[in-house]
Amino acid sequence: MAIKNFFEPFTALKHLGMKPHTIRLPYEKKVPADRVRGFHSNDLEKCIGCGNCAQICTCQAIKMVEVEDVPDGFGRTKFRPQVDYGRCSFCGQCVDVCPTGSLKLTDKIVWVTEDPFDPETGWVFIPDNKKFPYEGKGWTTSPETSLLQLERQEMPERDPEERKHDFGPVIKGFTEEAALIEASRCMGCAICMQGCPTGMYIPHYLNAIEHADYERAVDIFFINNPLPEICGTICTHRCEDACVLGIMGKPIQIRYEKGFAASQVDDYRKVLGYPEPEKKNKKVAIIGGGPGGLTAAFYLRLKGYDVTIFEALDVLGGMMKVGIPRYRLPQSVLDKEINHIIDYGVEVKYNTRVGKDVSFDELKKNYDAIYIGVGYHKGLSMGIPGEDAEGVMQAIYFLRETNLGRPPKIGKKVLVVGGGDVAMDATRTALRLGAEEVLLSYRRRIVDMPASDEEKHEAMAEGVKFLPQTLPIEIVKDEQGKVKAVRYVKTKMVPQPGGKRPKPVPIEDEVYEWDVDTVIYAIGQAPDLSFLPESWLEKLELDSRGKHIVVDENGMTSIEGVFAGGDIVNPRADVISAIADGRKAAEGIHKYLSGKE
Amino acid sequence: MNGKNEIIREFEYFIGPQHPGITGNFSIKLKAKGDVILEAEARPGYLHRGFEKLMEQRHWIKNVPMVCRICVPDPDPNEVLYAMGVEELAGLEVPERAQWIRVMVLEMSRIQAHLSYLGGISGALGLYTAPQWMTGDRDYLLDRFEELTGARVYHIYTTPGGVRRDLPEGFEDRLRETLDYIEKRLTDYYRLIFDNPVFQKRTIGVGTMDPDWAIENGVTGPNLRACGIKADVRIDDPYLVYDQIEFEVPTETGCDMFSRAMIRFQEIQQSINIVRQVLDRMPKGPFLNKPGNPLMWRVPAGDVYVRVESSKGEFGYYIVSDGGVKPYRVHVRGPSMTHGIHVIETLLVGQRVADVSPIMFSLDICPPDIDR
Amino acid sequence: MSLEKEQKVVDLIKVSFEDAEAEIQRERRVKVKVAPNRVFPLVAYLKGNGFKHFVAISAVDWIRDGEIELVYHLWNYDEKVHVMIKTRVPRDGGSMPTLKPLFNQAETYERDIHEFFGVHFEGNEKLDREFILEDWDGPPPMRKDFDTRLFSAEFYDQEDLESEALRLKIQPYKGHLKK
Amino acid sequence: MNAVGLNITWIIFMPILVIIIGLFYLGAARKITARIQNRYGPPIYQNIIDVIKLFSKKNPTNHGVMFSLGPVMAFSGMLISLLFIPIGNKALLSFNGDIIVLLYLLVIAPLGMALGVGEGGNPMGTIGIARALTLMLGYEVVLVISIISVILYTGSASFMEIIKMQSGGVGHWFIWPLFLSALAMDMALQGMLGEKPFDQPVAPHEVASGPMVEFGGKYLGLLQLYHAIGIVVETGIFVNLFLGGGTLFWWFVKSFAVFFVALLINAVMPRFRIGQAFAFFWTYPAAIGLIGLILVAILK
Amino acid sequence: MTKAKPPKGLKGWAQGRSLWMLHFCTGCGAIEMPPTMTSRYDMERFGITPMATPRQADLLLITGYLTVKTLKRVIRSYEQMPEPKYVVGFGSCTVNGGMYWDSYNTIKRLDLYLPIDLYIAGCMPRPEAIIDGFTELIEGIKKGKFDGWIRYKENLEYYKRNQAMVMDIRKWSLDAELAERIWNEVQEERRKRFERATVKHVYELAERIPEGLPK
Repeated sequence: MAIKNFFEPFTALKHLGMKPHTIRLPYEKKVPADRVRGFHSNDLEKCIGCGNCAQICTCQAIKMVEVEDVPDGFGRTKFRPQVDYGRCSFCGQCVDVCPTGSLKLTDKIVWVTEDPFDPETGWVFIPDNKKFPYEGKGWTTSPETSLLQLERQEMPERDPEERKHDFGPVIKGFTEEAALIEASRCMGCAICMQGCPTGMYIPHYLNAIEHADYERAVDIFFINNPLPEICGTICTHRCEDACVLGIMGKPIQIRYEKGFAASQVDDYRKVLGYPEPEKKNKKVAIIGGGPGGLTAAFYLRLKGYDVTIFEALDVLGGMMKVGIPRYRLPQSVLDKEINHIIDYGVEVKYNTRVGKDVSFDELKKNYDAIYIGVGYHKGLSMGIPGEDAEGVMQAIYFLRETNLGRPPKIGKKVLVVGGGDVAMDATRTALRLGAEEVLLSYRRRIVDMPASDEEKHEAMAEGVKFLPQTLPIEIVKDEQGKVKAVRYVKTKMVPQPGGKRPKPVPIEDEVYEWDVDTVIYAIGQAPDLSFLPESWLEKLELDSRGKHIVVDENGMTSIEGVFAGGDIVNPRADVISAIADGRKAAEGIHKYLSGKE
Repeated sequence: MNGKNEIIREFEYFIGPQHPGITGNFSIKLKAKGDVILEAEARPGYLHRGFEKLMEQRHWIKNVPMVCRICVPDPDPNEVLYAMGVEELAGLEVPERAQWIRVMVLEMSRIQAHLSYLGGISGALGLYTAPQWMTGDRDYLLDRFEELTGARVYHIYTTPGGVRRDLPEGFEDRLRETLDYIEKRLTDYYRLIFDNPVFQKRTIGVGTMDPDWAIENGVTGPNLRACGIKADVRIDDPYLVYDQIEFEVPTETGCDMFSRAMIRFQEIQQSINIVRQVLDRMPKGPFLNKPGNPLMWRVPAGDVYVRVESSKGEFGYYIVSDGGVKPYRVHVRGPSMTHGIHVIETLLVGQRVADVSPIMFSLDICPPDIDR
Repeated sequence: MSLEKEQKVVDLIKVSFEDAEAEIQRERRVKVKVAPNRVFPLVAYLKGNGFKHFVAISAVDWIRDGEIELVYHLWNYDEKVHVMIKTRVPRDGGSMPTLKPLFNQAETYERDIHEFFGVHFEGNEKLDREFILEDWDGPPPMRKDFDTRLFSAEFYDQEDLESEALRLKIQPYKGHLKK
Repeated sequence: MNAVGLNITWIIFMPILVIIIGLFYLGAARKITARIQNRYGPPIYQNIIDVIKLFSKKNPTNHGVMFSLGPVMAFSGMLISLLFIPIGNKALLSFNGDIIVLLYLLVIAPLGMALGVGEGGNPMGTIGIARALTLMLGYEVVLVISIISVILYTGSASFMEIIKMQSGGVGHWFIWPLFLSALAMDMALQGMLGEKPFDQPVAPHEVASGPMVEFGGKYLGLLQLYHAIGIVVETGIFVNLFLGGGTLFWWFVKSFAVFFVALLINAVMPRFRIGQAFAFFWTYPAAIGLIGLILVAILK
Repeated sequence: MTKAKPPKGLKGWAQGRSLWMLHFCTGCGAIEMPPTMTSRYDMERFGITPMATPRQADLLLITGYLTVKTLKRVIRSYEQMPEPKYVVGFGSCTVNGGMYWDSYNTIKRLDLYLPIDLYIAGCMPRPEAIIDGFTELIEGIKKGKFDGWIRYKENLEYYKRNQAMVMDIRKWSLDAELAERIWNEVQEERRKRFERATVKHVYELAERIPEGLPK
């Protein structure tokens, strides 16, 4: 404690002459940092109302409320988060789980009020762009920082070189571990349920799968889908398109999850344990044993109706059986699920074509209700010269014959025309039947193809040569009347006004030729309603293009007691829509028949 | 008169919770005779929110915004502890970069906590210039925190699996500037506080505790090091990447208030050095290894005790999981639980009334971590 | 990673306490399970063997087993080993001898556990004083059968948004058809 | 008539002037301390606002007659002392021995406080006033020693005479011949003003503003005024004894200079414990004062 | 009886420009008070100074959540403060429970127990927000806008009743008679509430199913 010590503190007095470092708020402003966490702002257009923010909030400050004037539709709801600043702790976790990145915390940090409970100026409000502007700095999310599980478990596939030679399944299926991890990615927002035509309880069964409770999962599947494993293999998975994780990352593979869970249960009937249906003494005829027909049969049977399926072929399953190649949908899966439905006491009349073996009038007379689920089994033709050549065939025919075990003869070089799923199936089936080179001609670009991306990729991987923006104009025959070559023109894409998709226009002077020996048409299918007598057909109301039957909300056509579903009703033309229609019609028939009593 | 104006008499009174000389919301019941304290009884509980209960009600990830509130002046050790415990239970790997960032955050937090501490103890002794300077300078560090984490005090930055955001652009340079500034100011602080004869007179030899007594009574952290015992969780039970960092653990032998303040002062310098090392050596790479879905993530059953060296002493979490989506039990062992109840009750006996508040500040008692 | 010193601690415990189940959890962490009446001698023994730092007592309510687990944490400054001594007492009327004669500050943790879990510690004089809670006449709040959300909703009229927010979006699935 | 009229005006306006200037002193003190602390601080007239506010407060708690009498006693004691201290070369009552009277009057104020605080019954207040009295015991000794040396040096116990003796410029101020006594008195002044390191009575961290703990509203306003006058009077003693008084302006400048020195020490020092403060007064300042006294006695 | 009114004019101006706040850190928001008070933001520019005792204070800051135990002291302190007096609520916790919405030991809505003049949003409010709040408060006081203490006096019974629901008001009220009466009145309701609130919770085996999904 020297005398020096006494004077040392006085060095502090030098600050008397210094400029203070005080920020003279509110006259001076202090600029908040870039990623400061202030009040919320939400881009209401971008927000899809999934409610992840409400679920993550540790303070329960966020509540989803219904809002007018926001876009509604596929993959979104009209609910928007409402934040209560009497709860919020500004942690920003809500931002980190926002799948769209629409929610952010702004750099506005000052809010003083006398009455926080006031509805106008209060602390409970729906954050939008107006109160705190969305633009500017703040706490935002990105795929790296998001708490969502954006990475998915890739479904293992067989090597393309190996798989293209046989009809064994392409996918290897999930291991249990991968399936559980994949299922655990679900945030439970239920947006996917909107995507599903039949409205399956997706978050619910994913949750059951995540707990490895497959029996409960199956229980949930059968609420509105009696063919879960088939769907779990070949569904067009609109749910995955709607999945919120798909916005920033990869969606959950809901389809395979379902397939996996269903495959873990061998005996559905035992697991489901549905009670024996009571006898109702009402008969329902179902024309066509496809997915729609089977679904309708299943739910009608559960309700106690006597159901008879009239199937033109000697197998059940419709397009699932004859349209989809076995490498995509194994026979064992089909057998398991169809047999399960038949087991409930559904009567099936094989090889019975309505209109030929039994007349429609007869059915109308003998049965209380009829469900038509005949599907699209008639292929369309292009109408170009040389179509009568040998070696030109319809993809529908080609696939059907292959699936029924009598594959038609094809040459070494095969041209498939079309860009849909059927075209993909045809190319890949042709590969498996021994074609050395398979070409695929499509008049638009590859991105415009209606086939699903994964089928396109798989086909490409297997060596199918894609020829986009080409249009066959003539099939050249050789002396024996066989296909020798196909002459085609290149097309160009002409943009269309009004946001319509661009139209392909042939470029007249670019005419070339491919040397092929087989041509398969896969440019579309049409219903074959020839089984209906003229008198009935007149009564049947069709839509403006004449392709689809119009049904009401119960699935009933304009003819009383006749219901319809599947491809002939809806334009989506996939299994899950058929199932949805079948389920709807079953409900409708039940309602119709109960009402008649 | 009923003896009211007698100067020497026994009386009981409360210091706190509403009293300027108390570190937070806390109170001590004193029984004094004249100016000498005969008996002290700490009364915590004014800040009890039932954290441990609340954490059992929330998912693993949802607890991240909660834990930092357990110790208000030095929140980051809580976040890191919770994350470390959960990671150990779940077997979650933390990316290298995240570990270095965590060290940086912890040390930045230590600097700011020590700055408030020095301000606090000087303020308790009436040297109001010191808190004004230090709290003001600490604010520059809080600005850096704001840039890094988005908030000034409750950073909510460390999350199981890493940290929530990477360093912003240009952050390292600005942090270096701030550190240089604080380092420069340390001389001023030393001259104002530690060279001050009155400060020395007030603190040297006051509030002493015996080293052996200190160990047996659960004194930890800087308070223990002020008794000449070189005990530091960063070295004894290394976590994160502290075993790769060179730093000294200062010790003092005075065992009194002065030593305790001095230790903190020296640790500020050490922490500045550590942060600089981190800035130099931090590897590039990912900063977050995402844990599972926040609503579904289940941590395998088990229990774990993790500890870090906070600015106040050893902070520990005992976390139990039963394999569910929520913790089964989290027990928070704050350093103030011992410092704030038992140690202060013992230290105060025989001291003057005037020294109550400085002793309390010198132990760096943080009431929220007693109450939880 | 060698676990020699941890093994030494395990051996040390095994020598004198045959009934104790000691295991190495990981580096620098040793777990011991003993009967409640053996805790005091074990802690005293360990204190004599360098475990000078009494870290804390944690309590865990294992409601399914009807027991409360008490975990005594000890730390050795020389060996740098942390020992967790676990013991279980019944939930109803559970009682433990106090550790105050060994470590003064154990008293604080015991008061804490007494208040929040309702475990009685024999010999702790300050047990009856109010510690953190004041005028609390409900059940010990950290026990698993005390529902803080219910308490908050009923006693402070606080709404629980969690269920409501989600009810708006998901129509609940009710194990349909099954009887 | 003229002189009487002037006196009456002086009696009315001087306390007001002193109060306002004292409040400005306090405001300036806050401002200066703030600058040392790296900030701007409140406006210089802040203390005037504070006093207005305190007097506009309603129904402050009352603990009894003595409680309300305490501040009044303190304030009036201080007010009366204004009669005896020359401000700007003008004192209302000037006679040989007025220094001694002033010293007694300065004691009244703390005693008045003590009575009021005793009624308040808050232990903090009791401790605070005990400290104040103890501290007073400390600095009064030094103060008295210094004043005795001045009286010894001049042979007069009247402020006006002492001021007169110092007239004639800076060189004639007693601070030069009586440097040691001035130094000792300045140290005592630090205690009288209640500036650190001698602000134990009101230490917020220890006794929660000590004697004032129970006073609020108008009582506190009165105490603020008492404090404001106190500063002027206490620095005034030093100005009159050692810095040669001066015209009204210069008198206040000098008095503020004395206050300023105290402020600077206040800004960089923590406070002593009360025992240490007491011991301090009875060692260094007392020793310096005594040496000064002895030197005066020898040299005279 | 004429209705009491907050002061205006010179009195109001002085009261606005010289706010002495009670030095009482009730919750975690208090950690942002030192920066606001000290050199970086310097609250003293507005004449706001911390005061050690409620007798001298005009302004009570509720810095965040209040546990029941603190609420008692806060009410006692508030009642000791001389009029006019103002209360500012800091952060989310004072409005609707904030982060501790499900805690058994914190009150959720402060305005049930004390009249709040102004709320500052944030968790916790940053110094910028606090200073903005204070400038707003000062302006309001100058205009005689805030009348919390008058509301408290006029609705004393309402406030006391609410207070009595969560705490024993007898020890912590200045008006002992009123407290005794109200305490006796609410006993029955309070007991019922408490019984409802402490119904034994059946602890499920493991809460594995996320909320919102069917169990």
